[in-house]
Amino acid sequence: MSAPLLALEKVSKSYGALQVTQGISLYVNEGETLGILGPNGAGKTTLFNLISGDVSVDQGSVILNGKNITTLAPHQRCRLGIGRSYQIPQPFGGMTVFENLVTAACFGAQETEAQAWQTAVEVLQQTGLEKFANKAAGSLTLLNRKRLELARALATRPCVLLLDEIAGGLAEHEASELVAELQRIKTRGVSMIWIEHVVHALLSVADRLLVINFGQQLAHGLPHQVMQDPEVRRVYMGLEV
Amino acid sequence: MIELLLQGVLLGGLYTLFALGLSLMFGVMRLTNTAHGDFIILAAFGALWLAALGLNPWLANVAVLPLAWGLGYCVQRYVLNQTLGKDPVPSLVVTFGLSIVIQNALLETFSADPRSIESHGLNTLSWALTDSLSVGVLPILILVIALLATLGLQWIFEKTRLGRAFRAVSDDPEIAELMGLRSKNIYALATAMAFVLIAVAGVLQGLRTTVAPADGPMLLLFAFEAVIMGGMGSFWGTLAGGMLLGVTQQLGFRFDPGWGVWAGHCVFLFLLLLRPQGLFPKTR
Amino acid sequence: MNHILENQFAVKRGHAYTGFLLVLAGLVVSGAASLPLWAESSWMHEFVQIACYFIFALMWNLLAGYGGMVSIGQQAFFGLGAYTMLILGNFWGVNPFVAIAIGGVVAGLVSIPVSRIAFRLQGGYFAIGTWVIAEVFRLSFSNLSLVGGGAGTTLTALRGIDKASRESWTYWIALLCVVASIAIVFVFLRSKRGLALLAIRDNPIAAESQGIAVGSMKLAVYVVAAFGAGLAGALYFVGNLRISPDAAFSVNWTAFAIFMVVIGGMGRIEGPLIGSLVFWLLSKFFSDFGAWYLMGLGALAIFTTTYFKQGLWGYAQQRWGWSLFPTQRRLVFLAGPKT
Amino acid sequence: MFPGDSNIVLHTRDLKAFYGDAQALFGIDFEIGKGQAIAIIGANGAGKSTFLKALAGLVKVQATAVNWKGQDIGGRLPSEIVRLGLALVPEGRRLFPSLSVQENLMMGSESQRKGPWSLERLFNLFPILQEKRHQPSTSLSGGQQQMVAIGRALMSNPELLLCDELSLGLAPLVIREIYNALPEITAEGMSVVLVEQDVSLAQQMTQRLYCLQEGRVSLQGISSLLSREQISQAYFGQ
Repeated sequence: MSAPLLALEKVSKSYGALQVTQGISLYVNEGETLGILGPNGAGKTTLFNLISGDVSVDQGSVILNGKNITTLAPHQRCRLGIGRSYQIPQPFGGMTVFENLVTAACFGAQETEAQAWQTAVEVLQQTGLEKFANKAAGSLTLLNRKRLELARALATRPCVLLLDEIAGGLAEHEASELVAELQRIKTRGVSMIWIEHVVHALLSVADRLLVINFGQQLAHGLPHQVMQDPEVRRVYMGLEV
Repeated sequence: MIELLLQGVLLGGLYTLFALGLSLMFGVMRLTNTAHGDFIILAAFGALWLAALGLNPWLANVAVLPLAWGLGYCVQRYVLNQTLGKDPVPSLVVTFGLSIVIQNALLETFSADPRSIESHGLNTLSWALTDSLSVGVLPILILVIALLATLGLQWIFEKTRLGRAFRAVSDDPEIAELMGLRSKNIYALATAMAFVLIAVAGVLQGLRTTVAPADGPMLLLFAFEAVIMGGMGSFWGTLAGGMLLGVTQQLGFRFDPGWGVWAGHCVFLFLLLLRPQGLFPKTR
Repeated sequence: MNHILENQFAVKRGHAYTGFLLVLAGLVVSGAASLPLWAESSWMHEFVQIACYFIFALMWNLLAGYGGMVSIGQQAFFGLGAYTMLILGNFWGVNPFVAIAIGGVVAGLVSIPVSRIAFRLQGGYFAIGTWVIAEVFRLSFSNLSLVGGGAGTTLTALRGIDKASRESWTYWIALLCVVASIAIVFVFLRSKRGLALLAIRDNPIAAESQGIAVGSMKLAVYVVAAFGAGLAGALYFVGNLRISPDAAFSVNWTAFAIFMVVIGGMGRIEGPLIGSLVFWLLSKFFSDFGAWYLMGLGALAIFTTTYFKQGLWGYAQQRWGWSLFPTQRRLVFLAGPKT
Repeated sequence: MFPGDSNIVLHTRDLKAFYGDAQALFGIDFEIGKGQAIAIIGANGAGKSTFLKALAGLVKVQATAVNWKGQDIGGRLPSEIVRLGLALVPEGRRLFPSLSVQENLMMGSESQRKGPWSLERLFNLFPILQEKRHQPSTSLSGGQQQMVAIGRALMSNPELLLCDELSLGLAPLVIREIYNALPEITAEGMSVVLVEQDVSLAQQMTQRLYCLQEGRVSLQGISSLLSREQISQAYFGQ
């Protein structure tokens, strides 16, 4: 089994007395999708911050394509192929949707302006945002802002896509549309790590599941196995088994 | 060498007084008041103006303090509160505008020539410590007032309900509002208190030497350097920063009168490179 | 996966009237270039003055309006450019008109080490920190006897040229500097660097995570702004001949720049342009009121930034969508989006 | 809603709320009686926290949208609303870092509302806080910080306590310890609204339950009578 595309080894982070992540290890292979589950406040978003470099690790290391990127700045990691999206959308509000994507393509994917236009149009097509191309990103509805988060991360031509609760708060038809889109991305060989609460959406895309609680790994394995684990159902779903 | 250090510490006392008001407004509201130095000069001219109206000079110097409290409260409540927020531009432009208005208003009413507040010989009185070493009474008085002011501010912030409100509003204005505090009033009180300190500094500066309408910016830079070198968020830090600035400038003056202030600026920039968080940063 | 072919979309960069504006601008500049042939010398001198204020304000706006860095110390580079020109002209026999460009370059280069200190501070603290740096420059030159110390000195290098041709050459150089600085800023903002700047201004953390090297981008803007300030400084004292540290490093340069940018409209190229015109008109009619005039400027700046935040051009852009210097990219699908 | 509930203390009518220019709540009708405990559940981003913030005044809403004991309080300042007896335990606790534990608690009494709650009563409700009362609040564990946040809200002697995800990031036994204190808190007739992510906990601790989905009420009813299918249907919208 070749070395994983992205791996975290015993990563820990704490803020004062609050231990947010404790020695978590995970990996994702080429073209694979890793789903991450866990109750609120379990340290999931912090995990993404550690991968993208927005926050620096206390201990442990982040390996991309066998290369240790633990000390690299976020923009370097992005150019190496880590496509970041945020749980609470962070668009460049003063620019149009099209310009958001052109910016990501120019700097994330290191493309020329002409190439970036091409990339931006393709991504607009994929995420169904053509109608909003020239609208200011700040004026989009919540759903379209989430689509823009995904589109912008895609425009950086990542090899690993980090998705943070992108299906949260979506109506049923919107969630299934999103699932279809993610499956198309998957067929193009882009591996993904997806934090999500909408379990049924996650299950239809994820190849493996990792459940985190209280900053530690609780369960890991194939989706249906993990979902049967009583401990997972009790802690995460809260529904009496 | 002792004489030099002593002069430096005494000068540091004055710079501490310049800096405490700025430190208070930094700490509570993260507000950069570029007109800080001009308000110090305004206070000195205020005392002169009251004395000119026939008020007993010492009474005039004291009467400036309540006026400063009122002015500070109103400036914050009706002008500066609108400029607070993440974007530093509005508060910088507004305070910069105030600085221009104050300087030119003083220029118009008092003309450009420097003046000093009548001190009835206090500023020349000196006190012989040892046969070779004598020191001015006024500088000693300034140092004592600076120490008392630092002690007072630290006590208010740590021990009183108002101080607790200052710290809470500085930490998280939204949640302080949730507790029942009205952030706008708390900010105005903080600025009012800062303006009293500004007035004390202005009057003492007027007594000690001369003041002129265009002196404001230089005092702002000294206050700013003391606050940053001392480490933001602690008044003892501001005192330490003031002392360091005073001593550095004295060394510079002793080397060559032209390089005194220059030396102070350079030490500040050098320290900024080595310890941007300052000497006594509050761990927060 | 449907691949959009090149010809199925186009990206529009300007407005319908942009082409017309370009021609108009060409006419205005060539018309202005003919000024020395028929106008009095006082007009030309006045233009050089306002040109320097404008270039300085344009660069301050690039730094604050686009780069999000509010500096009250850009006069450090203004004075540095001026003194570089003076030293090259008086002592090394370099033609002052050439030394203007060198002054700008030197200011740009010096801004790199200076940024290592200045970037330690943020927001309001950066503003006053840069002011301290400017004071260090001012005091250093005041103590430099080579250039006449605090009292200052005069540019002697131009003594050989008669007054008339000196003034017309200075005027032409000023016109060239104005056009060049507008071009530099406009090209900079139209390029993808302009997009990066807007991204950093909107959300620095997100910008960094999408591949933008925020640190080096801010440095690039700081260097360009310093170059422009140095250029304006050298140009001003070629026109003025008399130079002193207090004049070259005066904080009034930044004060007037803030006034022009705030009144004209921050974060737009047209802002400083309109602002400097308004400033020129006000100074023509009111400057003999002296202190009252300056008080009026201060009060107007306070009022504008509190109640009329977007400034004159910002208001025009919001209301009528005007844009003299379009930098936006608009996508147009030619063959209609393929579903 | 529920006939016979005459002593309704708070109700909302068609409550809409915006975050910047994105709409978060699309018309919420809600009511709570004196001494009642009501849970609000829903997926992330469904608008649960926004709803509590709207009640507490942290998010501006129309004046007639929120009615407290017969008085329209929509859009009022938070400092006014806390004086009327509504206290919020905010999401993520948000204690004041530069204040000690006791100072944080004292901040709760800034609204000067008279009532049964005092430092002594809090210290025997949460004994650990007495021991650590002079320590900076940042030096406490997640669970202890949550206790301080609750205590701080109680110090304003509220008639309605709004709790935003008390179990956030806490270990199960710590959550149990905190919720054990609830009966003591609501003993004198204080009403409680619990925004809670743990559905079964929400059902156990409250009489009635609302489920939000995408800023709308997708389900409401008696907590104990609602089946898991109903809840997961309302929770995930399928």
